[in-house]
Amino acid sequence: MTTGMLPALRGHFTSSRAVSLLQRGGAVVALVIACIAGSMRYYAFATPENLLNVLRQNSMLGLVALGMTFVILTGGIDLSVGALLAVSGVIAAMLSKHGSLLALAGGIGAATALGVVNGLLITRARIQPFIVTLAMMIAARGAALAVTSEQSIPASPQASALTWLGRGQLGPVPVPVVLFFLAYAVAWVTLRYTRFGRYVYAVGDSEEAARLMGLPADRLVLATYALSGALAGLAGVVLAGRLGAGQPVAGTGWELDAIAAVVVGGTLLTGGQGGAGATIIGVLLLGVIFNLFNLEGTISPWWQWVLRGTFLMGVVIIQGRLQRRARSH
Amino acid sequence: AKRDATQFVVGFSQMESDNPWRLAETKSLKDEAAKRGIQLVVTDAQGQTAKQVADVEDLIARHVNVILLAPREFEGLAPALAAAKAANIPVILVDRAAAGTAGTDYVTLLASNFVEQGRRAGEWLAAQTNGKADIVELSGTPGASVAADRGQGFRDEIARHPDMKIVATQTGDFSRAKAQGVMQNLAQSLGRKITAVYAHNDEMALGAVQALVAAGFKPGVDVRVVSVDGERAALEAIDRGELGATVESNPRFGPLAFDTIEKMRKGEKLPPKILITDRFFEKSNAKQFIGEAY
Amino acid sequence: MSDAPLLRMEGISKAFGGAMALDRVDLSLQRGEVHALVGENGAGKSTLMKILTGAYHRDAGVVQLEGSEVDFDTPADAQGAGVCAVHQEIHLLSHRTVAENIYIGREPTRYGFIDWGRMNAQAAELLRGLGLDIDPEATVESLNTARQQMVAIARGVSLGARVLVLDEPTSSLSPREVSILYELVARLKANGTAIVYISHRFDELYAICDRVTVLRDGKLVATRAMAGLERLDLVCLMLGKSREALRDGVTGFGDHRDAGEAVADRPAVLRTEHVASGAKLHDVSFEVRPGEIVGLAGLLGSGRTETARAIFGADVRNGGTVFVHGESVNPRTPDDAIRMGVGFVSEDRKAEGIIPELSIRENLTLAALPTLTKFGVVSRVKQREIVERYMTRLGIKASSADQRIRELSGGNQQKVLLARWLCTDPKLLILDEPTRGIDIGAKGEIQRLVNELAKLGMGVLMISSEIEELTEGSTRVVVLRDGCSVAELTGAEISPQAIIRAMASDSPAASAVNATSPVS
Amino acid sequence: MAQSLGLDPSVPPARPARQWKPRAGISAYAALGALLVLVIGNALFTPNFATSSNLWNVLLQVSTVVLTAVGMTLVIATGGIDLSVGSVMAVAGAVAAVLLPRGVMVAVLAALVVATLMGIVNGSLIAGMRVQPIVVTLATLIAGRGLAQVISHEGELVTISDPAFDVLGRGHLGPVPVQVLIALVAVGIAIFLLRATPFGRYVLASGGNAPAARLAGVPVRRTVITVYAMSAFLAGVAGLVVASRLGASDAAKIGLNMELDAIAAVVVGGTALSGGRATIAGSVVGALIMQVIATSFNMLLVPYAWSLALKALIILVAVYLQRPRRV
Ligand SMILES: Nc1ncnc2c1ncn2[C@@H]1O[C@H](COP(=O)(O)OP(=O)(O)OP(=O)(O)O)[C@@H](O)[C@H]1O
Ligand SMILES: Nc1ncnc2c1ncn2[C@@H]1O[C@H](COP(=O)(O)OP(=O)(O)OP(=O)(O)O)[C@@H](O)[C@H]1O
Ligand SMILES: [Mg+2]
Ligand SMILES: [Mg+2]
Repeated sequence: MTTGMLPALRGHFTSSRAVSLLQRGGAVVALVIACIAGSMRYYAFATPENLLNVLRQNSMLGLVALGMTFVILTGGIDLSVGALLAVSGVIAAMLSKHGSLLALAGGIGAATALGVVNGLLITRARIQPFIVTLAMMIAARGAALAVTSEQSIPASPQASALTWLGRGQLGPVPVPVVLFFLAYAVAWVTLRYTRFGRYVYAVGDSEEAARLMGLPADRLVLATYALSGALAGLAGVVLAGRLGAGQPVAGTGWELDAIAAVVVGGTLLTGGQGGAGATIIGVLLLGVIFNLFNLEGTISPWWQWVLRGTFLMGVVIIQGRLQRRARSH
Repeated sequence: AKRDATQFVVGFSQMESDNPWRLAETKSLKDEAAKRGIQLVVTDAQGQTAKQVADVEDLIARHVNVILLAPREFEGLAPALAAAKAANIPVILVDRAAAGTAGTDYVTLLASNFVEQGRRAGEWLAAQTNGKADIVELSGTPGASVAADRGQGFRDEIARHPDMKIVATQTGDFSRAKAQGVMQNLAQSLGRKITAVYAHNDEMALGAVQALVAAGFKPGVDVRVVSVDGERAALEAIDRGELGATVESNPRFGPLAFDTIEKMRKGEKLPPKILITDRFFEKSNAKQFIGEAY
Repeated sequence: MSDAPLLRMEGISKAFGGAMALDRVDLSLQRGEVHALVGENGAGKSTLMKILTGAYHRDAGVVQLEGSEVDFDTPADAQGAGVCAVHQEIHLLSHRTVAENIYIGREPTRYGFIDWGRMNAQAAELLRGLGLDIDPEATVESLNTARQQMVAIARGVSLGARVLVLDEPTSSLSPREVSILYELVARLKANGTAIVYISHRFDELYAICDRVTVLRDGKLVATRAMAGLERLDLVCLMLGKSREALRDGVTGFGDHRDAGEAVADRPAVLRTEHVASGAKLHDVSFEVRPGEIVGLAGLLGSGRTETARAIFGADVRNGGTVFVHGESVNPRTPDDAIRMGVGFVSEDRKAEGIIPELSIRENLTLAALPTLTKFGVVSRVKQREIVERYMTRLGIKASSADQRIRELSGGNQQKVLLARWLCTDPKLLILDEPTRGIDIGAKGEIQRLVNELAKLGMGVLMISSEIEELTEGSTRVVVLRDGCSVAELTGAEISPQAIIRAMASDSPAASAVNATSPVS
Repeated sequence: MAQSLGLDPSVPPARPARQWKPRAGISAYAALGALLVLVIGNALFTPNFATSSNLWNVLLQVSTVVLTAVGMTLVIATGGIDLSVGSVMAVAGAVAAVLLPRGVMVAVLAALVVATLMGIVNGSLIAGMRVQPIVVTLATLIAGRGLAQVISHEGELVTISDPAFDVLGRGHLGPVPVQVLIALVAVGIAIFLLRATPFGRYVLASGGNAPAARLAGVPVRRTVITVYAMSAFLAGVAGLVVASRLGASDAAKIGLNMELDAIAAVVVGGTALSGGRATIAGSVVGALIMQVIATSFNMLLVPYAWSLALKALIILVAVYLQRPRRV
């Protein structure tokens, strides 16, 4: 029989906090190494200017990846985020001549609504998330191209709030960066300290168990897809504000970048483990890598692809190891 | 690491690198930079405006001396231009325009005239078919401005010939494989009705030619194919008689770009727009240029 | 106790696909009553309870709670009305902590935010109150099955239910934990909670239940008071047979102990020497001879399953040697063991036994495929022949060999898994809890079958938590304690008392075992 | 042998089996039905659709999707997914184009070996390192596309002109295009493997319940690695076919987004992403559905943007019709 001490110790070592710290460990270590290497090799890397650049450039993907994190925590996946981002940006740009408010509400609202459609198809029609969001990705991209006749739509200069969202500064910090950190802070608190957050983990852990424990699993899943749509929509309007235009082809491939960021951060695609803190690390890590590629400036684009793929694989393998070691303690 | 302040560095923000034309453009710039002993730093935006803006910001952070920018599209690069301006780094636009004014937002534009390319293709086709043709248009990637411009110029031209009709427009994504499939399907549905094909680039034209041959057409005899770019495979196809003609879209911006940089450094006044010359290749001259084509 | 029932279910019917899982079943519960629900595997017990708690929707029938009709759409609705269940398959969130699992859905909050400190404290108090030594901040996945089961029960209790369903709560509990459960049930009963208690273990039913409802093939057979109902009568009701038709003896083994002498001189089919594996298995040595059934006894967590897995190569061994027919076995993969004629039926049918989407035929022949293959092609004819033979021989109840195995009841699934190894013609069969969660009818059949196999010269290593099974079935019993083999009982030495003494000596649980063991 | 175990005759005989209705219903035939509806609809409303030359046209174009979808079906049956097929196609095309000067055999063999190796890498990381399939193959998708361009002389479009190699993508055997034959052979072999060999059962068992399969002696690891290797091999063949058809290595474009087409074909054909089940014939039907849609949209001159929306709708409807029913 186990003595009283043993289970307590075992509990200590495998408690979710220790595991997730180690999971994140892989990405954090990689991030630190990348930053040190970067500042040693490139004079421009460790300047406030460059670091703010990295943050600003990745803030929109960061928002998308945050929505993806919620979805993945429930054990789902959202391939439509890139297309929803484009829909949002295009609508915002088209509505911008009627003022910022309408532009923002229209853009984010449309993306959220499409997120809800994803959620309904998944929970009501019982179609697998991969398929639903794949179809939504195709359809929403088509819609964005159709309403714009395949052209970019310039945002009206009247929509000052839209432009401010994309290009404004709060003190020295760009507005998108502020939004980015704010969103992650709220998400972190939500995931850790609110019922909604805990239920997201519960559903991802075992939907069946969550249901039998009396949690409204379907509504939660629906909410995460809506949230993912809303955050993609927010990223879309920020991007439209930043570029001064709504592009029907914006965000192409971002779904994979977002998934990569989430996974590199240490959130498991099987659901129930990970979180906002992990994703922010993942986003920054991938962002820094791109930044280093650019600062180097002489790596051919295809070698960049090879390096990115290998790097992604490497981080994930290391993480898997750490995680298993954490478990077997 | 410390910055070597004496080194003159040029940054080049390429918008994508997935087709021979873009590769030739990058290569031309690299070769010219090497020839002149100037360091060239290249970034690749992978076809995304957002990434291109980020790339320019990174080049600024790296404190390059001049930025050559091959814009992903007209709209959307304003923040990049503004940031460069704020950092006092001159920007020269390469091959396409971007929203802004020469002299204030950027130094000058070294332009390809995509609309003109489309127009010249239309002109040749009109001459070949005596102003009477049923045309299949294979358009470029949806949402790409080159596609829009080349389509526009072509339409403007054939509008002057009442008997020239576009019977189908489908996208071939600037890709040989995609265009080949699309052309196969159109050959099925429209059959012998097709007498001409206009493709927005050579790659699609080459795919279309293969599809047409497979469907029993004789390109050059019963169907005329014209496209834009002037890549080597296209010139060879013209020489074989499969492809009718191609309007050059000269990717060799290297000499022009670095000449312009030199002039700028010397403080010479630059015009707002410098056009690169595009040649026209058809059966009569294709062979002689194959050697130097990309 | 007032006469108006607390809960009444009437005329409940439910069909899955074309099959009637429940056909007009009635059930009523009084306040403070422990009501047993029994029946063979697949009789519909779990289904009836899932309908009660809103997890399934009934096709027909009425549910009344305190006289007014209720219709629970979801488990949440049922919980709101005070109807809660601890389901047969443990449904917990494995990556979350014990405290969260207990309080999810009603976490203590402060200003709308979850108050972790308070939640953990409350959980700790609850668990202590129940006599459980479990860290509320440990993740559920770090607990063994028994502890997980207790967490599920603790959650059910803490919900303060008026009606609590316990669906086979003891199937993986140790005697000590069973005694904790008994205390709990008594306490709840005193508070007026009505409890539905589902179990295949008769001793438990007689120990704590007031009334019993018997289901057979989805139909209500009878509801009786436990007191005065003879065991044999209850079995008769369950199986739908007359008293005379039932043979004597608790298990289907008859008495296998006698076989011991006959096989004593045969060379061992399995010999283990100082086997160690993982963190829990240190030193296990014993042998199995052809024709023997060797029982492996031990408390929960003593390392029986680990022993089996280590022998089979399912877990990596980190010490000791295993010989099959005198040849040593690769300690890393099951391949060697299988090739040398060893079969292993795991204790967890669902997770490690069946391939749910595949048919009975494919499940049954999975391990024997190499022998059914000629020129790289699986012989359909041979396959069909074997499947038919074993389905009739083992009495596997199914509409056809092409039915998906997940649609079968537990007992029938277990028979298919046994058949999976039998058709590889094994020399040694390792059975880990071969009759867990299996109804008394099927249990007897499986036990008879194992006996038969041993008589035909197969060596059998049988892990069981049921003392009767070990005492009646084994030619020898090897007892494990804390990962070491500590005793070996042969022939007449085998008795429940002896086994329990060897299992538990100088362990703190020993007294508890003696106090609550169903056989003492 | 087992029959020597004269099992106790006193074991009570089996009770009469419970009645189970066949569970096929409409779902099993939904994909086929959808295909028929599409074909008949097009035959009626799309000019020149119902001609024999167009039949060959559709089959010709669908064959590369079929090749990748067959591999994808096996991968999905083990509970995995292979996002890398498109990049593997590009790598195979690039290797072949670069090596063609050394002879067709060398080029084709090298291309297929490299492709298969990529699959083995995928499989080993998935089965050995236990990294999630979607992540591993996403990484290969990214790295593979870069690799393809590096191989084809740093991103150049290497032109292919070799009559023997041309046969792959442009040859005919009687009226039948060679690439259609190749796809048919692949389909035949895959169906045979799934139906008739232990390997097929191992695939389904590994996807249905890996721990149980392992304990039953199924070589789960080897099966998973083999399946990814097969998927990559078939993608490699598809890459060669496309390269031959195009007459160029086109590393940036060959196989672009093929993974999504293949997955859509598999899912529309009725194989669930959850693993443990597979229908090759279904995947072929799924691929045909997607191809008929694409072809008819071209023939009807449907604008690109709208064709996307319609395509999405058809995928959803097809999958909805075959969704698992719940209790
Ligand atoms: N979700 C389901 N889908 C199809 N059939 C089911 C489902 N759940 C239960 N059944 C069938 O309904 C019948 C009743 O099953 P149930 O689980 O209620 O039996 P049980 O009495 O609890 O058996 P056990 O003692 O093995 O737990 C069985 O034939 C079972 O196979
Ligand atoms: N720390 C743990 N984490 C997860 N699972 C555990 C842990 N400890 C034990 N288990 C599982 O609980 C079960 C019981 O443990 P073990 O095998 O040691 O006991 P046993 O003697 O076989 O008892 P029984 O067969 O009655 O469960 C096993 O399936 C084991 O894998
Ligand atoms: Mg049950
Ligand atoms: Mg055990």
